[in-house]
Amino acid sequence: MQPIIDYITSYLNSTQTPGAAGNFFWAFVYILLVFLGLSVAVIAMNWLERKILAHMQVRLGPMRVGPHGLLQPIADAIKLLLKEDIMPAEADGFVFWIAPFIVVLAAFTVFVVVPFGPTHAITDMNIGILFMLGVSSLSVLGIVMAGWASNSHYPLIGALRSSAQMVSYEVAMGLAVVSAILMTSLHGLGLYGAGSAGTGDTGTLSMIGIVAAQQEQHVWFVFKFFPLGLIAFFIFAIAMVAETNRAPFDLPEAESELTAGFHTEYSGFRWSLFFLAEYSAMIAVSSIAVTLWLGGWLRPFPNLLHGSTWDLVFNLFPGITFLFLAAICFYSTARMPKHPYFKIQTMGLAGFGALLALIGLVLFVPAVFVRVQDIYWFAIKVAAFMYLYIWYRGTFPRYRFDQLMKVGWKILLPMGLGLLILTAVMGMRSELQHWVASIL
Amino acid sequence: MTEPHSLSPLDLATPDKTFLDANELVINMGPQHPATHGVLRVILRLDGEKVMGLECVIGYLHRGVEKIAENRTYTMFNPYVDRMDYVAAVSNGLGYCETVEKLLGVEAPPRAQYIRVILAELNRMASHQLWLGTHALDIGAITPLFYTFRDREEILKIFEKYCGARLTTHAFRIGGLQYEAYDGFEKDVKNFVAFVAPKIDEYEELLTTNRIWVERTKGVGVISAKDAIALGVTGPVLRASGVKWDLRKAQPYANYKNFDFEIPTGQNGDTYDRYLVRMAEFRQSLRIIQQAVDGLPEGPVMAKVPKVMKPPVGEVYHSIEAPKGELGYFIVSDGSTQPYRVRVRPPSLVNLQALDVMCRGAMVADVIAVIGTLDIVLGEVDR
Amino acid sequence: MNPPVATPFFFYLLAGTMLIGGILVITRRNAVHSALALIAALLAQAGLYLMLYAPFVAGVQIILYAGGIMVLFLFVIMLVNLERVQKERQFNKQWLVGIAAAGALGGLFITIYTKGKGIFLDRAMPSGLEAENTQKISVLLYGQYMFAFEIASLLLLVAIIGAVVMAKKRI
Amino acid sequence: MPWDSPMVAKFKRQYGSGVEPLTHLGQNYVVVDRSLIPEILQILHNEEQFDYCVDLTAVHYPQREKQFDVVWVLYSFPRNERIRVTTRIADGETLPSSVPIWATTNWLEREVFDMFGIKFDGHPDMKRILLPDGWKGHPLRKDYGILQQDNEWVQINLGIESGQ
Repeated sequence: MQPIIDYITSYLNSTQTPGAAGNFFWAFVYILLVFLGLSVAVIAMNWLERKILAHMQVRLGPMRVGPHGLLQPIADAIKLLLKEDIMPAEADGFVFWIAPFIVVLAAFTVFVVVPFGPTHAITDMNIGILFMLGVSSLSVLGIVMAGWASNSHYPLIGALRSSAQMVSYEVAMGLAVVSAILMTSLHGLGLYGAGSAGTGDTGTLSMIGIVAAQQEQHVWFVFKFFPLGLIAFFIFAIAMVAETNRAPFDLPEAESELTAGFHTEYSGFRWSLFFLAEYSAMIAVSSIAVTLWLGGWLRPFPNLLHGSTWDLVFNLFPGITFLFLAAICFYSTARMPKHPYFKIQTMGLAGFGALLALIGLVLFVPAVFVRVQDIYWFAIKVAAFMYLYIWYRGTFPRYRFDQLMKVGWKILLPMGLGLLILTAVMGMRSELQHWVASIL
Repeated sequence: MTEPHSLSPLDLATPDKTFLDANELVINMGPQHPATHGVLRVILRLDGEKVMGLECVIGYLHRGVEKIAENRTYTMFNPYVDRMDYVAAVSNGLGYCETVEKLLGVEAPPRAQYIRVILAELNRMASHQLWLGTHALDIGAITPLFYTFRDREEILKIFEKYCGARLTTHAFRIGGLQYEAYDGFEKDVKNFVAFVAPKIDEYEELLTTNRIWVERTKGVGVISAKDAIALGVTGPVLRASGVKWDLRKAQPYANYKNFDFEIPTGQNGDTYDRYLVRMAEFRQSLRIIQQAVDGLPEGPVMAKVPKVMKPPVGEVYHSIEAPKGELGYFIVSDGSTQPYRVRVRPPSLVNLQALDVMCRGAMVADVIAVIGTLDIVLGEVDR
Repeated sequence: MNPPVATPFFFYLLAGTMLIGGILVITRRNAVHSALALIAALLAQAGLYLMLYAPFVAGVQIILYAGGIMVLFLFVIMLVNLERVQKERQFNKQWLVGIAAAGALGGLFITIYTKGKGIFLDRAMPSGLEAENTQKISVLLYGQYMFAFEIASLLLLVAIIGAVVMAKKRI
Repeated sequence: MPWDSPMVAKFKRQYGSGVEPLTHLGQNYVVVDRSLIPEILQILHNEEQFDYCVDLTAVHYPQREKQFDVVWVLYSFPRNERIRVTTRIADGETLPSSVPIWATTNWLEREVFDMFGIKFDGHPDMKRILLPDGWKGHPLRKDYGILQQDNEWVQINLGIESGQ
């Protein structure tokens, strides 16, 4: 028994991720946590999207299941699980069956390397960002398979559109990512992330290494080589919306043209897998954007506003956020109609508020807030992207397919290429100056 | 913008049968499709995403309105016309009542005329609002739909207060109106005008300068003025092609000649111009409503009409500018209490004919945009 | 660096997946199924690269082959009329030649393996190489072999232009 | 009531008794002999600027020898004038298609065929438009029994006599 406990406790003081440290117990725990957190995030996102979109569109959104529709996603999930699972008679059985799993697998696997904090990741891979791009590019396979296996026109066109779209935008996305990776390589700075000691010349692909580089260089890459970092960030921000098939690039599932695109023939549980995959892919690409350009887990202004006072102030943020949410809950509870019919709902809302307040209070415990600090900032940044996704959906009409391709190939790709060259030139400018001086 | 090419009438009428290779995909869109605005079925022949030709299959909502008319008295048939273009029921009723009045030789009293104009223009706005919401939804912008429905609700409330019905209003009677306007009608209409004017700016804010909206609609579904006339297209679709023609001005009916308003036109005949024309029509309708409600005269609302209507033998064609275009009624009377023949000239049917020409060489997504911009109501197409 | 776990098990798992995938590629009548089997084989191969401490190669394998090229393959296959293809005879008359060639190649491998086993030393992977592998590749590619790398990219550019010219009738 | 205008006078001179211009309730229409229809429509479009065919329809008079009135409603944008052209034809007689003159008559002619059974020669696609292709009869004829289709359907599909 003792060796097992030792094995478990031995990791606690480690400065590495469980994967890199080779601690399988903690790696397993992290996987579970990430999976659970992701599921909760998708459920919350579902509710938030409907509510925020509804309020943008002068309506209320879900109001019936639970107070302010808080239980709606759960009701939906139960409905989807209980629904009949229909497979078209002419469908290719095996491919039809496996396609949603591939999409979900690809969408979830990328979270293996997402760094929620310096040690809060399942593992730190030396090719982290490459791994993320590679695995997320596999999800297009699932979509193509789903569209083809349905043996129906609309899904087929949806699949063709989405594969063309995702392959095209991966190029622009990749170029933007490369320019961020170039920024990690700066002369005279060693130690970029775990295991990359002494390789400062070559930069790093490791997700943790990239954030560490931003910390070392005292700048988020979005502001580095201004405005180059900003442009790269914008290219990525556009490409990632296209990559996840969301409005205004939601052509593969443009309901006015192709009913539901590649998943037209899917229903029930299998459809919910596509839904799950879509939202976790959104979170995944947002995580990449946050890691590469917005400093990952770093809190705002760590260099400007440092010292113990500021540290304490920023450390209190997570607790304050939860208390604020709890306050909203209590305010809504007070505003609930005073009618016996709403008694349970009012109690439920109050209970939910109390739960949030409790979490908030727990977050004021120093031992806790030091540990969740990184995760909090990371989550807040990702949440901002999630809000943007909803906002886009409420505002923009849909692009036409040729226009979408035009944006991808004729605007984003040349911009990305030029940006890459400029970033390289900026990174090498002292060498170039020497070189020019030696010639003159 | 180059001048769109014009085809000969026969070319316009026959589908383009030329296509690149045998790898074309035939897609059946509808009759149950979210973007065909009802039960329109379109058979698309695609080369990739490009439309090589299309054929409309209609008639799924055919109820034989014209046959029903032959078995009803003039008064009994009046509510049926509401069911044709059910989003502009008031306009349908206006056209029918005026045609029968012409046949009978009676004229509605001035107050009735004014109230008719107010209601018809309100209905035009309601119809355009429905069009805008669904059109934007087809192109992928979901938010305008809710904005327009919020404001359309105010119009429907006025209808409901006036005659008890919201959609199929049966607001007019042959010879005038059955009811005097309710107390506070004028105030409601005035409030509505003040309420909705800034809302129209709100719609425009969301769409008019939205890059994606402009890209999706500019140069899409172009129809030249010449083709539009050859195809008999009317209403905003014709005006967007640059033909300044509106029956309210060209052959004024009701008392439109008393009102000061303009006919908005476009130049390019594309989807964007049609959008702009209809947005401008919102404002013109508001102008008319404002003038009508300000100058609303007192007096009776019903002319002297015989209890049993037996119009003298003869035939008459009368048309009005419905929200969708020229809505005409051709009624033949044989001197009995029932019309011998009622023919409805539905603007939606004739406008829909232009779909093929407007979509040739376009993308699938453009077909959706063009169906939306034609603003068809299948109840009227099929009757 | 942590020691690898259950190396033989994963090796045989991945190698088996590759073999089965390879066989399925040539025996499936449905071209889409073949392509999917090929993807499985390619992914297993990426796994093998990982086991060889070559994460960069593995990542590139996934992005380029499984995520890029195979998607284009599928893209083309889906547009082809599968029913007609399925009716055609799958094996042509040259299967004897094929088996002979495959047998000869296999024999060659076995011979070299048995004869040459002594030539190559069993080398343990130096620790820390996994973490530096990617950086090492980049230093080599952009340092020592810069010229060859640029030549290769030029070649690809020519290929792209050629493909565009051939595909497009009128530029 | 007769209708006078320079255009009508020209027609009268040219065709004599084949055209009969009339006015009813202030609306002008001209009754044209079947044989003159192609020529008159062509002239109206080409020379008299009636560039917009508003509507095409028919009326059935079963007692008459020439059972059908076919009516073109025409409008001229330059002249802002609306006229109707009427002709009388017997059952089974065909009319020349006016699609080469006004493209809009394509569907209108199909509808007239669908509802009255009047065929138009030279129409690019003469088939039913509103009713299904297998429909029997032409419903807007006065002698069309509105229950006939229903009875038949009930008999075939339900195997009973219709209760209507």
